[in-house]
Amino acid sequence: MKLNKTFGVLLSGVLSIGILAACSSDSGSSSSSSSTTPTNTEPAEGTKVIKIATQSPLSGGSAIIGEAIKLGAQLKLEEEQAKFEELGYTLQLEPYDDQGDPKKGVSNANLIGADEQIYGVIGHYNSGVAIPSSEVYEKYSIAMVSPANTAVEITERGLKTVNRIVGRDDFQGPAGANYAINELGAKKIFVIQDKTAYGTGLADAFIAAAEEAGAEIVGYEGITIGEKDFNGVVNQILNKKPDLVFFGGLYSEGGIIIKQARDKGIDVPFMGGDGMDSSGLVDIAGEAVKNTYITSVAGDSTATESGKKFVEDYKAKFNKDPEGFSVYGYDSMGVFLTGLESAIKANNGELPSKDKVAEAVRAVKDYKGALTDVSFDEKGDNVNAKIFLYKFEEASYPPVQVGEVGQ
Amino acid sequence: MLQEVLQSLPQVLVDGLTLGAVYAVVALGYTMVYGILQLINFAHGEVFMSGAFIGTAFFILIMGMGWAAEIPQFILLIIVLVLTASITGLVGVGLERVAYRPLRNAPRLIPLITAIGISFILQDVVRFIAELFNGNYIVTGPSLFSEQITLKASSISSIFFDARIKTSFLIVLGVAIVLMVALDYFVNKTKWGTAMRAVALDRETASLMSINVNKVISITFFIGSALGGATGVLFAVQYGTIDPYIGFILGLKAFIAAVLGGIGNIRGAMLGGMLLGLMEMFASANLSLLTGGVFGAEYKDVFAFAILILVLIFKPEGLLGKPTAEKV
Amino acid sequence: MKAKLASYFSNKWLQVILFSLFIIVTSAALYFSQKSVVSFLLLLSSLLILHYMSLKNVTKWITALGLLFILIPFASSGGPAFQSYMEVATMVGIYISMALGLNIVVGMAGLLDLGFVAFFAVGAYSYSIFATKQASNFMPFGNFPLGGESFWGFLIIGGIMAAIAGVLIGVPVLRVKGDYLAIVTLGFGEIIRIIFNNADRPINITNGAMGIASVTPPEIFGITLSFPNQFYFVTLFILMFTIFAVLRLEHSKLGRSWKAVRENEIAAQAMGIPLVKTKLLAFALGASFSGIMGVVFAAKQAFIDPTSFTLMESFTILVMVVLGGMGSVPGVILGAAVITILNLQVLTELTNWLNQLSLSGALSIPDALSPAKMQKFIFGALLVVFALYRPKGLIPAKNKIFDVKKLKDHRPDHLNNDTEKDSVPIDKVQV
Amino acid sequence: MTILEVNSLTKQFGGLTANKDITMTVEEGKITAVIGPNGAGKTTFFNMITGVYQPTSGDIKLDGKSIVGLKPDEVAKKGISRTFQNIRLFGEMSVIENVLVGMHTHLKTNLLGILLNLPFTKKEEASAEKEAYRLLEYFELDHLLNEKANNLSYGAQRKLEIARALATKPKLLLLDEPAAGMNPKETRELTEVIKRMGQEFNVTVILIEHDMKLVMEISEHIVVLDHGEKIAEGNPEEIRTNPKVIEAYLGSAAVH
Repeated sequence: MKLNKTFGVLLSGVLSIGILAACSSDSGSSSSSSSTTPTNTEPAEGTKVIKIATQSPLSGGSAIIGEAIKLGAQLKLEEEQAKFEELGYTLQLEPYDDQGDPKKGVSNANLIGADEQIYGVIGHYNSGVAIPSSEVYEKYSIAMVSPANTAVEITERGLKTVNRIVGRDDFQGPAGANYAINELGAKKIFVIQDKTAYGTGLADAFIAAAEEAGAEIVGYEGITIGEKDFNGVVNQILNKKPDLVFFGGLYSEGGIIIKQARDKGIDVPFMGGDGMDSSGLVDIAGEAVKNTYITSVAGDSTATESGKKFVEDYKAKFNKDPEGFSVYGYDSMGVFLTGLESAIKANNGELPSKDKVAEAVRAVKDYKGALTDVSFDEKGDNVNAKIFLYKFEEASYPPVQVGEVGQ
Repeated sequence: MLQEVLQSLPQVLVDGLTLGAVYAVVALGYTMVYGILQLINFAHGEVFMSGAFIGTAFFILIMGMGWAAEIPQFILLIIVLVLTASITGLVGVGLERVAYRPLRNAPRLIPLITAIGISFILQDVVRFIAELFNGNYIVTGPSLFSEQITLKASSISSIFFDARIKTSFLIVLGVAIVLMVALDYFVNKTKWGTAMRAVALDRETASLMSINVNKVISITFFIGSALGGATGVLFAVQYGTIDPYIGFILGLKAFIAAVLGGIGNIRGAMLGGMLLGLMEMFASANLSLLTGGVFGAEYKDVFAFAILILVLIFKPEGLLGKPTAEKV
Repeated sequence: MKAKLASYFSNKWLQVILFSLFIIVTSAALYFSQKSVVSFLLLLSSLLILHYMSLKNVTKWITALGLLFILIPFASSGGPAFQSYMEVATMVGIYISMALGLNIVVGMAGLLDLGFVAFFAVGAYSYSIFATKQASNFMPFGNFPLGGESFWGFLIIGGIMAAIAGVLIGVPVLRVKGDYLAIVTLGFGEIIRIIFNNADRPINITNGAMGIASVTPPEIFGITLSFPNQFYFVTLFILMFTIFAVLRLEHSKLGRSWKAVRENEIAAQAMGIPLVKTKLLAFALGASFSGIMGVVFAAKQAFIDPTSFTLMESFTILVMVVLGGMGSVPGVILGAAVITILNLQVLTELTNWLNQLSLSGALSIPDALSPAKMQKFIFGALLVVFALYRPKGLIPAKNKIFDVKKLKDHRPDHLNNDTEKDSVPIDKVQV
Repeated sequence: MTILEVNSLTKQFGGLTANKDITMTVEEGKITAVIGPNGAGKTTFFNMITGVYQPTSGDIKLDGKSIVGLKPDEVAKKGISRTFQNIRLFGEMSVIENVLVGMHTHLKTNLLGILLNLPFTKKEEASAEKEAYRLLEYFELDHLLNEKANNLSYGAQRKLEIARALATKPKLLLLDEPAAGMNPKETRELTEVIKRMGQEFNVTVILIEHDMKLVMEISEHIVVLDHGEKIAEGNPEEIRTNPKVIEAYLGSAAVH
């Protein structure tokens, strides 16, 4: 008796849960038939939907940057919507949150791959997530344009679909090292990294270049992300008396290290990579941020006319200042859409296959973005990628550009 | 090598004491609850974290009011400490009511699981409140007590370097010591303190002696959580930047400190906290130096957990605790 | 009315007919409307319904195997979403197996282990290191990476490595009692992760935080396995073995010893059960299930790094066990499935949906409240609610029901070494 | 024949001496009672014999071999089983499973046998189950076999604990206040069971009990402890009239 009641309850329970879940599932991956999804991008009669996904950490420690990438991409997509509407296509953005977690990234990648209408991905932020996820994109021939991944490994695996518009670690690291040694005259350098894939990669590239340029690495130390007390490492810096401290890691730890070091009277310059390129650095470190240099793959958006326009549009649309990576999200989307457009045209206006789109994206040459020009080489690296050097002269964001290194 | 270790010693001691003071006061909360309920209140680290956020919110709020800028910083700190401690104290009492009291006779695994659940909930609630108001859950409070004092260690012996101290360090240490002494007095010299010790020894007999056990447990939670919250404020003052995830690992470390000192023993918790803070700071400053770069500062957590395991195996009653045998 | 309805449901044939109908409808829905996650979930839930049906165990098992091996892969193969369903199903399988392992430790032996993911990591690393060039950094001989066929051997090696890790951790940890055990295991879990994260110096064993990329995919009869649907079957086979083993253990001498230790250590010891050995066996066996799945996970991801093995993972597995019902095999399977699907599919889809809504301006939800970020909150709430109101989980553990008839038949000739069986009739004591 | 020999056994907890210099022997097949006022150290004495506590000094010999230093489970395997003053059943397990756990020392199967469900394991398990059922029948618990031990009445729990202890097929069975909390009828029944059990299961019984009627009725030998020391020993009649015992129980005023 009891068993059978359970059976009945279960059946009805499962059904009702199913109906509840229906709303969520349909919309997430829905086809054009879904009339339950109230979007203003509802396809007009006779147009075909092309979706572009973003994958970046929308939650967790890097959420600010992940959000910035997403918003940048969103802005570009909305600008281009009208143009594609004329070609007979409706563009839709599909933001995914990879949480900075490789498992989540791969699982999302499979969802993306399963969606026939998704032709491209703008992402990721963490290289550790991008590497396994891109293996999945490759299987489904979905073109990926990375706005932020600098790890060497990303494009070294010979995948047809993987492209990036930013410089590599083995380009960024040396750029920083050369500046530190030649411009700042650093001879003894203390290197700290946050023991993540990003921090290790950057710090190792920096060390290799710095040693080659003749500097001495007087200390090399790892920290634990999420902590707030880095006095132990700061004390080591005190002991070693370097002329420069390099930190491979993100702004959340970098800011605290800078602050605690300045409190201890360490007034030598600090240097970091693009992970420190965030307004959060200034919030955390406050006045202590002065005399900090960062190398970033992200340039000053206001340097060009199109860049200025981007900043204004971004502020108007989202009611906040763009972060360093916002413009890269914007340009990545631009590159992808350029590739998409040429693939459609090559196919006489018909919907091309995903293979063809990926090929067309790889073939993009001399794209003029809001910040960077993009031409991909055979690996998918941007030959026009530049590394920019900034200095925090005041406790304000963005910092002042002090240099620019091309390939 | 030894010379380098010695040079930085004064500074390491100062930093270690700061961290140790934080561990010590948080450890008190664990030790009090464990003493009375034999329960590891996993959520205690989160109460500490909430305290840090509530305190920072108060600082921002009060300093945002024009006239408040006139208040001396020290008075401001005391106001915020009292306010925050009261709130987190009540949070602690509520926590016990909702999550632990109904489970007092359940198998021991169950309250431990609720405690983990509660700490997740607190983390996420604080996160989204912070994100709603701040746009980012990493929050940096106003900078207070940032004057620098130089401790002339080099005048004692030329081996040492001078140590730099932020005024906040003295404040943290001072307040922590006042809190600990006050608690020690409360537990050992007052009526409620006696009742608390009675309940800790034997709950049933205590209730026969007309002690209101539930009330005593509530008070214990209130005091423990108030201390935790107050430490959160001190932490925010000392380190400036906080996020919703600071409580978990710090809570664990404080628990290790409590075990090290002898769980259930208030003075033990203080000693354990200070010791752990010092050892950890020493390890992170010197580990890579002493091992020639093979093990770096990132192993300092391994170090802390190793201490816990060694203590539990070889001296489970801790440094100041008394051994007990299980009744068969 | 109610009674009548209930009696309808108690009819076995009616149940079978309803059930078949349900399966046919859901699989057809899944096959033809490719994107219907709902029908996929409903089809999976048919296994749960099957669990509650009044059929013979053998029949249930055969039906379940048929569903899992044939119908589910077939029904979801109707469209391009196939691989993503298979990916989710594979992850579900991996987590179920891990949860079953933890269930031995927490549910049966009553030892709260908060560092369980460490064993998963041990399994994953033992394959990844040897299936990439990584091993040549410290192995003086051998040709690395090993070929894809070695995967099958590594399933066993991974299991054994994890079991060894379980014993190594267990020996010091088990001297610690009760609540302390939770903290110490948590500490060990973190220690193992920190070591994996730092073992790139002085000898590069794990490649540290950079992780190990391009892990050789498994190979069988010359076929390289790289798609989720292929891993689905690999996982399913291992899972079936795991479930089979766990069910065997549950009602055996060993399972009873674990439960006895959980219920009362002192009494268990007085009954001749060696505490340390019994607990270590629980640790080792639970760990080995996790280690085997670690190998599968590494091969499936083709890339592993320490961020996949954080404390949060250990807690996730614990939530699965608590939600399903500590000590209950069907419960834990359900718990693991629910949480994995919630994490990987439902929360993601829900977030996408809300994003669509806010992009279109239909409603505005602050980003702080997006469901994908609420994972911890949801886990916390589940833990608290279940601990308070349903401490035995969704499907509570049941004791084996003994059949009196079987026990009465063929009595043994003598009881104990009773020599006076003839003179003293052993019957009920009359008072 | 002597089955258990205790030689000047002493146990100290810190400064407190719980047992002091206890020497006694237990004859095989006889029922021996250990009595004494509360706090006399009776349970401590049991705990030392079963290996829960290690004695501070002294020796315990079972069948002439010392068992000091063995862990409780090793002691159990040597043939000493026990019940507990505060009942310690496996509460969430069924009644028959409780008894089956008692039989574990005699089950020879191993991990491989269990995982592969070898015929040997199957057979062993089936016969153990039948044996367990017979024990339950003996204690009139057979109708409760699938109940959870926690759901049993107090008296039934006491009986189940004895049944579980007997399942280990001990030479020596230690009963710690078996009649505590039972009503007179249950006590009477229990008295009968203990009396017959010794013979039928070929087991020597030592019991701690406060119910003097029960003690006097069934024991053949009585040892009296007070303040951790043995103050008297003898058959029921001798103990009943021993002034030292009366003093211990009723205070010195009663004698003088």
